[in-house]
Amino acid sequence: MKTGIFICHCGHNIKHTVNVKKLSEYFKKYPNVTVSQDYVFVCSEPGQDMIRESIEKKGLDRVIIASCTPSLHGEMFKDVLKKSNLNPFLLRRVSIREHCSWVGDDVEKNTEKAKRLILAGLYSAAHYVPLEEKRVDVTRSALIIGGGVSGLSAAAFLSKMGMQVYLVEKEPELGGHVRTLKNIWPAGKDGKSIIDEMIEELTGRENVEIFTSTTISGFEGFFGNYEVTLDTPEGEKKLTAGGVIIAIGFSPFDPRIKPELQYGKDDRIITTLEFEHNADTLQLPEKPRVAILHCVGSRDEQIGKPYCSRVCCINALRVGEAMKDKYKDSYVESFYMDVRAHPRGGEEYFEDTQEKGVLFTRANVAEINLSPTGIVIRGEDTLFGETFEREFDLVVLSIGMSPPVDNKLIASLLKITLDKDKFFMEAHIKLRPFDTAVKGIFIAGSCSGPKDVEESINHGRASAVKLFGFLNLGYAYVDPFISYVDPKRCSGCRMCEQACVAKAIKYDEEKRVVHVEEAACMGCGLCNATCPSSAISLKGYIDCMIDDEIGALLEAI
Amino acid sequence: MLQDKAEKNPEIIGFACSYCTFKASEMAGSLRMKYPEGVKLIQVPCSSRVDPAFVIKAIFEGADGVFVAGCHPGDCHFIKGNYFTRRKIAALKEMFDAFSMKDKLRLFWVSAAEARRFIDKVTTMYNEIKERKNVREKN
Amino acid sequence: MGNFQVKNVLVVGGGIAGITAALELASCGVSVTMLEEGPSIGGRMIQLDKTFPTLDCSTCTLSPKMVEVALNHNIELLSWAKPMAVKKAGQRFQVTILKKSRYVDIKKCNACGSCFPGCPVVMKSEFNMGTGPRKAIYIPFPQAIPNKASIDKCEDRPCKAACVDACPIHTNVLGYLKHISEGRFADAYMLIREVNPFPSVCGRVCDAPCEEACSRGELDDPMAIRELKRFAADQVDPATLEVPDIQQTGKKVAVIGAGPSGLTAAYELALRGHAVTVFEALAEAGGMMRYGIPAYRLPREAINRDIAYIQRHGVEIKTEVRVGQDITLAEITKSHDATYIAVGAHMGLSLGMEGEELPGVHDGITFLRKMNAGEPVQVGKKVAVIGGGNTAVDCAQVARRLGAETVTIVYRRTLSEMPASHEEVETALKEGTVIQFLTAPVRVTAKSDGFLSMVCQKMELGKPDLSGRARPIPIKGSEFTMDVDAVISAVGQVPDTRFVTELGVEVIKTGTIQVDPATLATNVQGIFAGGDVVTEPAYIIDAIAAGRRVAGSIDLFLRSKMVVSEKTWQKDRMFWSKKERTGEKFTHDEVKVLKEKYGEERRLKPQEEPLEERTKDFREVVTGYTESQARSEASRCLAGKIEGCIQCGECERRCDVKAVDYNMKDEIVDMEFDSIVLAPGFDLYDPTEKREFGYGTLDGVITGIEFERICSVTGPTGGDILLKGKVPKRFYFIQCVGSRDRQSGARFCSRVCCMYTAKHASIVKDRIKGAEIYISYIDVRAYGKGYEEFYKSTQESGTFYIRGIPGEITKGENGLLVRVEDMLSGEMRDIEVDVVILATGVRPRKGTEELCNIMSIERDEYGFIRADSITPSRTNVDGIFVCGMASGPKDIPDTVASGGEAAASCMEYINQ
Amino acid sequence: MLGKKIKNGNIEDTLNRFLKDDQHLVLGFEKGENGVSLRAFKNYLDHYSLLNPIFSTNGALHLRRLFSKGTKIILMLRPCEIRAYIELIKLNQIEREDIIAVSIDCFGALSSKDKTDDIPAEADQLREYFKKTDTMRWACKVCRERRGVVGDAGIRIDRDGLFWAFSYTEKGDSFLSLIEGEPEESRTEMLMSGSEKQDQFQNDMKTFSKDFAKCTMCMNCRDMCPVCYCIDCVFNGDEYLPKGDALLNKILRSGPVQLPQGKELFHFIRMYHVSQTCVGCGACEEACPQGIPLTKYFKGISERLQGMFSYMSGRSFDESIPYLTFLEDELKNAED
Repeated sequence: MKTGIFICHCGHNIKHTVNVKKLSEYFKKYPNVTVSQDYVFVCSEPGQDMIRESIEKKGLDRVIIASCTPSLHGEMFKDVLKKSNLNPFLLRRVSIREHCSWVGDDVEKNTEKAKRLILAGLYSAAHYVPLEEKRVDVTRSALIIGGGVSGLSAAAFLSKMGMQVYLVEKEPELGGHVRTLKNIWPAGKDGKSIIDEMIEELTGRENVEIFTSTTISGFEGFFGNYEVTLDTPEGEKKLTAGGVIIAIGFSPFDPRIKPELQYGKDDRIITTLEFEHNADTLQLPEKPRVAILHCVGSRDEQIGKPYCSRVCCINALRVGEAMKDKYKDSYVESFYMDVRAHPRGGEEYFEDTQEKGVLFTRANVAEINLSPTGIVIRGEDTLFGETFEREFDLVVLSIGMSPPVDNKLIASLLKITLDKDKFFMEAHIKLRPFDTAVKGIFIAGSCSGPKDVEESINHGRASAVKLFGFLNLGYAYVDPFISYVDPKRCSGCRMCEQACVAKAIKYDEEKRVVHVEEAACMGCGLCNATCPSSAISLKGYIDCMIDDEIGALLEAI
Repeated sequence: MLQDKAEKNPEIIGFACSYCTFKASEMAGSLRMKYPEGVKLIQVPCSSRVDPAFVIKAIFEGADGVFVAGCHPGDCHFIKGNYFTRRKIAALKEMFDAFSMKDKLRLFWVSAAEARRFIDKVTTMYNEIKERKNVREKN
Repeated sequence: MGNFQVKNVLVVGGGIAGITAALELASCGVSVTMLEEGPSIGGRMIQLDKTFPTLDCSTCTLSPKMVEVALNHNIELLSWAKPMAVKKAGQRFQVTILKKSRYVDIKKCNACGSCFPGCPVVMKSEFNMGTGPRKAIYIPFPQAIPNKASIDKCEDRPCKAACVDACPIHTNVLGYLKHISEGRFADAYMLIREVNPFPSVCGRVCDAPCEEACSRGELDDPMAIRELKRFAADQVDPATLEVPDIQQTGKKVAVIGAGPSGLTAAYELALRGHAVTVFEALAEAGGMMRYGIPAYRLPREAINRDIAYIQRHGVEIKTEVRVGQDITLAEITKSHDATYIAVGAHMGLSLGMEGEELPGVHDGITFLRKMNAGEPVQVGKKVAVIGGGNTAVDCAQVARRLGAETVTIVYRRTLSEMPASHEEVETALKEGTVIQFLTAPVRVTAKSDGFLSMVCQKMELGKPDLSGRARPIPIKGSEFTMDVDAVISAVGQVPDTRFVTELGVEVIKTGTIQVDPATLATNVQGIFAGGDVVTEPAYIIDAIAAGRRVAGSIDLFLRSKMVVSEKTWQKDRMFWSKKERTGEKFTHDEVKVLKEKYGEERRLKPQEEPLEERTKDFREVVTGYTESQARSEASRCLAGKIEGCIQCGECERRCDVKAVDYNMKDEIVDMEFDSIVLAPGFDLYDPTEKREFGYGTLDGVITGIEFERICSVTGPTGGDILLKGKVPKRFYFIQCVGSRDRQSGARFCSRVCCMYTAKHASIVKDRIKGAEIYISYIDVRAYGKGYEEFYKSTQESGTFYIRGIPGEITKGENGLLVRVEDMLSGEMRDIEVDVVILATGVRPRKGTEELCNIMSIERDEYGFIRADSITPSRTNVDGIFVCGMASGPKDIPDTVASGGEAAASCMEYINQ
Repeated sequence: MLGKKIKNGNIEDTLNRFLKDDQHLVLGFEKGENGVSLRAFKNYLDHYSLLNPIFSTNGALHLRRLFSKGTKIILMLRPCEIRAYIELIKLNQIEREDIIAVSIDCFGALSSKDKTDDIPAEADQLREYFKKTDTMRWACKVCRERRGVVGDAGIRIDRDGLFWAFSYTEKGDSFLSLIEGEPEESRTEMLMSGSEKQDQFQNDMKTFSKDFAKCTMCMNCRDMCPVCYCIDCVFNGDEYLPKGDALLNKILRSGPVQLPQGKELFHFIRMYHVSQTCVGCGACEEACPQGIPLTKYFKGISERLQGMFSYMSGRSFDESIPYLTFLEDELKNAED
């Protein structure tokens, strides 16, 4: 056996707390190790070339890369092996960054830990065998959950590209929150018209099926062929979707959670959303005194909303501007922590609003009291360090975005993860903001965190193009990590068959052994753990690999 | 074999499901949260892949503790896998209990987002085992 | 559907936005051409150390994407390329693309990196935002895609670099002069060392054919190349240099003669891993350098240190072993795998004149040897020296230093025929030596008073002889007599090669050994010869050249048991033969232009010891340049006057795959595309105009992106946060520099600076224990996913956030004094810090305007490409889309999303 | 309960009737020269003994991989043997179709190691014998189920000394139909009552090590265990084969080590493997040449682990082995 070990410095990230030189020297002397090298960035092109060269010149048959966590760069390093005509499943990744250099400070201890981790990889990889990726046919159709601006943009793109689109909306009408907004900043457009344009584009396309007042009641299967059950007003409907885009948006924060704001107790305390809907019908004196409260339901750890909702500062500015435009002599005061007018044109808008006469007071609002003459706001001006008490005719709460109500339902149906704020979690916050941990399921728009209209459209369409790229060919490759049976060892006890969730194990009455239906196997390895004689094994995770890994981690072998 | 370990720092082997705990551990790493270097993970596709034999093996090869960590019940990527894990590991814990070493084996549910929880779980386990180990060694 | 006709899309810009768009398009089966204006894709993101809020390593997340671009079959990547003209034809676009030359053949270059260390041109690294250097030939960072070198060549070199060609060992004169002119003396030394193991020696006594060839000489004076070499050599003590780890081959080589040629060969062979033993007949190593050249020209110390360094490479020198007497050549060849004979020419030629055997009549070379060996030599008061070579002149000057009052050189031709170096003759004359030209000795007789009487006769010049010089013809009856104490005859030397005959090595009449001029192999296999023993007396540099050549030849012989013809080893730098000098000179007009351009600067003379003093002993006459003199003399070099690459050829010589091509030309190509995606990215605001912050005037005021480079492991400090070599402890960050600022014409918010500042703060906290960090802000805009939490944790980790932007930064006692009004407390505070980091805002990329103009794309008031919020990637031209920062500030996730959206729009357009 | 009284306690007639068919077999005990032993009877019963006072192996062991069809077999075995049989049915190691499993009230047995000739084979005498000598096997003393209440049918003895046959399954019904007479209600209390609950097994590693110090890893315990059914045991596979090279590496790396014997590993893993199927018959201990008290451990552990899921091995044909199923709403405290 000829194993090559490549230890990445990851710039500083690993080298900082792991003695990479010592490691590479250590493994040089190891039996079966042909190459042991450390390099500043193994993932870079020269790093990859180094691996390729070693494979080709030294005839490596196992490659161990000790670097970042395996979920990063997995495909890339596999490609390196493929290019050198080495089966990509003879690669073993060892995480010495996320699981070693970053989680400990002591160089000596980290180096020892990294050594053992690599050792574990080495021993485990010794049992690797070449595997072939499974090609599966995929259905060129997409299920889009949520008919808001994100979902509609995704649907528009995918249907235009000729993909079958199933658009599912819980409400009777498409359009989500955007439909209800009278004026979308900065487009200056009416939300309804934006939505109508999008719907118009979809109608008449044969490859679009829209289900309103519909929820998802069942979801099974795997990438490329998800079996979906819809609960439509006409009854249950089943369909097959190659991939899914979740775009279920957000739910507006309910200020009742903060009783000190007195919301719901007086008509003169309204939310930005209500203001948007009813601005024209508000009963106000000629010189109205208007207070706008920022960050209601955002940046508030006490109520479990530590995040910034991203859009509410602009919404607050919109209220201020509208009041000033309508009532020239109005007194409009915004109470804020930071004005986050970050979108394009936002800062200018902020300045303009200030110039129009909206006052901005950096303040902590302590409480709101109702009085017959008005609503009294008491708080502390954090710039001047003074407390104040002022009376207003109208208080507008700039409410934040909360996770969508169906987040947990969808997450558990589709087996995807929510983040700590209960929005959907992305695969990589920077580079894969639309992907989930599950192949073929994407997230778009505000359901993964607050976003404005532009960002939601970007998201919807960007996730759609990703999905399109996945399904376009009509087939895809999936991991070969499925179970197989050693018929010589199988006692035919059928325990694995009973346990298998995917019902992928079949019993042969003749031979009195079981076999695996490869297409159905999900690769969880339950059967492997159930079989007392290890007659059934999960490729890539067979017993002796894990046994040796344990042994190596404990330096017992 | 159990007795001839001299050093005071425990060795803990954790079996981590790829879809949740392992992700959480990655996240913990990228958030630079710290946990003792004695905790080492073995990645498995699902907690149900963990054969109790692995746990037994780890213990008798010198681990001071072993944990099996998977998705919260009901959240399994493989639909039901972790329910089986729960039964098997609970049974194994009972078995360990019968040999007065219940503290050596733990079962955690940690979702992919719960980096903090992961850290808390493993650190608590480590510290408790360390404490017990050192008390034992003094006696 | 599913099978689209393959469409072509042009993506302009190779940052994360462009990369995302290109990869998405490629995954949909579109053929993408990506243009990158610079040497590598990666854009701004690859310059970052970490990304917020996860503190993920930026290189680690982006580099694989870059590799994906390089490997994706659907993407063609053109670096150093930009569009020059775009024409819309129907739905399609005709694009004229300028492919700037990188002077390195991208197909051949394998990014081995051997070219950069030799490059003498040091420039500011754009990738490091000027915080660190790079060479004129460079790969901007190790993860660059394409990972190919390019050369920064702006103009052609005015001179012909004849110096390099003239030097028998092709010393990179241009290179080391460039180094010296910019104060990198050690680098200059190492560049010399590369080809010459005797820098200290050659810096003093080389005959410097380079100076003769120097183009500057055509303007005013040639460069003082030798003197500058000596200066460089005096700056570095080779005893401080490390000896490389050499893998031994197990082969043994004998070198006979520890002169310059033998020792050079020994050194080069030792570097190649062979075990070398040098046999030297005399008491000390050095050959003619030690025994032929007097100390006032070449101090012993200079020889010793160069030789000591050679010995440190494992070369064994056995002195006082005379081959032929103490050991036979046969014995040596038997116990060694190869033998190099470099015994030099130490046998003085006899004049054949009467009285030569008299005491008081010395053979010049023997005289010098004795004197240099410290044997007692007496010359008396009056000395006559016969000959016109360097040896004769040396003898004359030595005689003076030994106490002679009158020294006369007797030479049969005139000054212009004298083979001795002109400079030496001049010095001798200055020191009072008299030269009797056109005079030849006839005989010497001993007088009763102990004096010698030398009878000479006058000569006249006749027709040129075989050597090309005029033949002296005696004038009859012109005889006269000189009374002298001693006569030193220095009319030439020949080698003593009697010992080689036993093995049948071919020797010609004069005693020189016959060799193949290319390989220096003799007729006997395994025996090589070179230096004076082959050429008759020549210069040290020629001997060194022979040593280098034979080392290559012997190495090849030892490895392959073959003596290979010149053709095969042309590839090896070692065998570069002296180029035929073209003799090409500047034309009169060229000289005029050059003179106008560079002005007249005369050659600087180095200091010398005063005339009266120096003849009293053997102290070194020339004491050399001072630092500033050296720098100013070196800067006269015409090649060094140009920007960027000086085409010294160092990289070309070092490149094993011959990828360097100085003559490459820019290319212009026309291509057709179905759609265009623009992702030119952004620049950062240059805060120089904000005088109150002192950027550019105060040490320690830097921008955020510069700080990013300093933190980065691919940066100039390898990731250690160092400022002027010290670890700063107190940090002041100022946000909104050039954002939200009417003064600088940018009312907009740059969206990323709040967060990258928080990120910097947390990096500092992580790497510098006990660091003190202040951040000035107006509003903290932590709006993205996880941002607020990141901001909070930064704040809680002990970073002081101060609301309010400082009014002024001044130099304090122990650092920089920041004066700021804390708006929350209302206090005016003076805070002293070590470093101030300006979180500069974003600006459209330089060149965005030009790009937009050729495509008729509209821009907004700030110069960003105008786009609409509902159709975020659509520009005013149908079919051209924009993404990333080009249409306004965005953070990375937004940029990635916008790249994807642009790809979607592009897909829709091309599939209409 | 409704059962059939066996006239004169003579079950032999019934079985002989059954054996008239050439394709029929009875597996039961034979009283031979060297005491009672297990025998397959064909055509007629000879020296038949209902009870077997000596325990050497568990009879179910021999039934493993019995798949042949067409030969009808009646098993007349101890409850522990029938329970093991039932577990093996669940594990698909025996084709159940043609087999009727009849459990017989068991009054305990003497270990084959303590075998004497004077031991009686009749219920009453046996009871008296054990009362007198206290030589009953430990496994039998702590037996969880010595009553003939498992399997397809059971043969029980009431306080009046009458023999009863009860049916528990359809197959049991067909067995009962072989017996003459009509079913009637049994009103007298049975001689054998349910077992007393034993203390929960509790141990520690120290005791374990002491107890197993004599173990030579002969693996007889495994080979004789009726529910250790694997054709190819993992401990024969390369996972557990000695790895000399690796061991040498380790020694060179970290100094001398105690050579691993794998005892703990073997017994713990086996303990886990049989934890739900172990019937506590003590066959392992019987087989152990070193006299290690294996029953204490295996039975103790399996009872604890089965208890968690309210499972009892061999109690019923229908209960699923707990590791192969789950309830969503259970083990709430499993997480630490």
